[in-house]
Amino acid sequence: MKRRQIIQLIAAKDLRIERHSRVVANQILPFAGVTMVMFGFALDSSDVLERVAPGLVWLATLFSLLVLVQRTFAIETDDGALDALRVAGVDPVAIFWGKALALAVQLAVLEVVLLGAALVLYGAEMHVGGVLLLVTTLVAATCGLAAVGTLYGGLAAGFKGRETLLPLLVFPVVAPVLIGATRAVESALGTAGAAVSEGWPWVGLLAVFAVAFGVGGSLAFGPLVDE
Amino acid sequence: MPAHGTRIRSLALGGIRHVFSVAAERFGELCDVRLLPPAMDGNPRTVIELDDAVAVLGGFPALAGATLAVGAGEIVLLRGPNGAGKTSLLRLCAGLLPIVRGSGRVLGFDLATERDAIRPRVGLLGHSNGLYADLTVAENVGFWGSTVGATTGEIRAALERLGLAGRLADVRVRTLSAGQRRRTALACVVARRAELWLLDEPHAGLDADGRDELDAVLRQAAASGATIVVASHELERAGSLATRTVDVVAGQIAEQQ
Amino acid sequence: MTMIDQDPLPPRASTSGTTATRATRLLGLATIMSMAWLVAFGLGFSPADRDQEEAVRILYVHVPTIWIAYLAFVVTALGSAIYLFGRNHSLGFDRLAGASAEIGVAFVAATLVVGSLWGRLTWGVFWRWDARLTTTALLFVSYIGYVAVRRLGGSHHQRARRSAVIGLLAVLEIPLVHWSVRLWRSLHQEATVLDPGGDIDMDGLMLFSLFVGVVSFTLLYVWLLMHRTRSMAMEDLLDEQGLDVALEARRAEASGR
Amino acid sequence: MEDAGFIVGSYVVTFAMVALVAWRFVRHGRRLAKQVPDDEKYWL
Repeated sequence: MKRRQIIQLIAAKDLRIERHSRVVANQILPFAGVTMVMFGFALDSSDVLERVAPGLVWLATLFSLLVLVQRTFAIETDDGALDALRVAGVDPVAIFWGKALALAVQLAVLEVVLLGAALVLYGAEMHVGGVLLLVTTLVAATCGLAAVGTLYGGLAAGFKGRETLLPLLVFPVVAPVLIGATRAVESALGTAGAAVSEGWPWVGLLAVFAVAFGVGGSLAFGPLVDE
Repeated sequence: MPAHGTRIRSLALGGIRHVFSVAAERFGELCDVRLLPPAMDGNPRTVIELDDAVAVLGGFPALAGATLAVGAGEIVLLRGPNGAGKTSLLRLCAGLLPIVRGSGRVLGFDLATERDAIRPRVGLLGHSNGLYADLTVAENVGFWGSTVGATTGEIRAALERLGLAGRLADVRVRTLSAGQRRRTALACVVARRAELWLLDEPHAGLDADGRDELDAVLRQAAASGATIVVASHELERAGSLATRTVDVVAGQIAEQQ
Repeated sequence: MTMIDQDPLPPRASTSGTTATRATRLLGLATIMSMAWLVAFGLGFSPADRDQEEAVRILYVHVPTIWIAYLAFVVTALGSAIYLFGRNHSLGFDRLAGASAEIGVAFVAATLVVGSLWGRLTWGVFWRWDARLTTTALLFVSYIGYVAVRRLGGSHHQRARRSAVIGLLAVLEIPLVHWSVRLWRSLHQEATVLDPGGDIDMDGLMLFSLFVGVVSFTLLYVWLLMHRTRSMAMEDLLDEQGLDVALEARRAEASGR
Repeated sequence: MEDAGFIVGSYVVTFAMVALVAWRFVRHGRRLAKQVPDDEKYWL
């Protein structure tokens, strides 16, 4: 079986499980939405909210990323499927990319919902010039977050303390994405007079981050998951 | 849920298919049609060879020097109390548990260095079945079969072999009984064309005819060249199935009959 | 039945009750002497700086701490790489990486505290979103994560492999974090008059004090590393011996039946 | 010279950390060394 086929197989399996169980749609998306509302309570003044809307979108994304990653590995460890995948000698790089792909798809949906919520709740405006920058930022950030989430999720998957270990490991690593994505989206939305052209260096950073942790993830996932 | 009318039709279809599959199975046995891949070039070589193997589980020597040899086509029963090391022995042979001292070869591959080569050829059915609760039986078996590129025909054959081709095929694993899950996990092993079956308490949770059916499948798999190692408590039931019985005590192999 | 009465481990003398040797005692002495010099010069003999007057004295301690923190993490990364990609996967390098990381975490903590004290004097504020300071803070959290991962259990080689991967990933993260924070801070163009680090032009006695500081802390680092790696070697040994004792006990249990 | 408090404070903080880490390592080493026979200590 070529690696590409196994990657598609595993990604399709994850997405089909989501279609059957609807956990992301019924639990994680509402959680992300309510987080945005809670941010609204905390910051209460509307012009502050409008100014920090991009930052809040990506903060809510990071919190949801943790819950998503725990879910995507819970389905594997509930009945020892990850163990079984390793027993079956399925290539760990394919497992990494398969799960990262499925995670990226779910994360992308989540980000679009959060962005919509920000436009509605926080009164942030979209203007046409920034759309291309916005889309590339979303894609680059999603790839980076999916790679890091799958990698550290795999490490914490087999161990008791994983609920507390995952945030500790993931947050310092995704700091550049939080900074980069927020600044890029600020430029895209033109918040506080940021010009669209200022956003592109940040997209460069996000792209380098995604490539670095994509490669790093492929190499590191096997040893991390192995018994 | 499909409308009421279609349910009756799918049940009928399932029934007919079941009759055909039973007939196919009888016919298969008559002219010895191999439903499983032919064993590796047929010579009775040893599939498992352990020499004083030690394996550690979190600092505790689950295996404290096990020596064992299993030939192709054999059905070996591992007998022993809980915690004697039966499960660790199976996980060691499956290439999951690293060997700490001593040496061993499974399917001709060295346990210390070539663990990865062993894994695709082994079907380990441990306490957990390795299934996805939210997927249906057919989807689970299909997924595991596709990891080795099995055709839909092979996957359907695996389902039929375990009596899962009928109504059960489209049921979520979450709603299955323990016995049905066990049969689904076995179907996944068949779909993955595994040559060495390492089964940990496969009879647990099955009712009487469920066990007979399982024994039939195991005997047929062994006849088709698979080597089976069963760890079990039920002495009388599994005894009749196994070609050889091995006692595991405190992480070591005691006497063998 | 003689197995049970005999003491499982032959009683061998353990005369030297410490990880110290003549070498470490000499090194320790040298460290203490050079530290005394550092304090004498840092607080006493060296002149005040033109711009920040007395505050420069903090740097004689602060800069060496930063230097050791980053040196420790480089050693951790090197140890991890050598363990992972080395031929014989020797656990010695894994222990070196672990010991160095533990030392590094302690020094980064000191760096952050002393850095904020120094910031209070020179910038008038305890914390500044400065690229170097922020990167150091994130590094602190990453290596606390690394140390937490080391305690996850499993066999020594599993621990070593897992920690090595996390150690190397943490290094991969440093440039990314530093680049993103610097790019971010460049948006707010307030001039950074004084960077915490040797960017200030020092000469004569001040430079000498700084040099004594770096030397003494490097000696200290090596001293700490030697002691810690020896303790960790003994920890693994006791795990291993625990294994022998347990092995003996299991074998006794088996033969005793 | 209210800076003196900060300056001396920095030295105290740093050397306190150094002393704490050094003492913990040596004490831990001493406790382990009692249980390990001499011929297994690679540094002797």
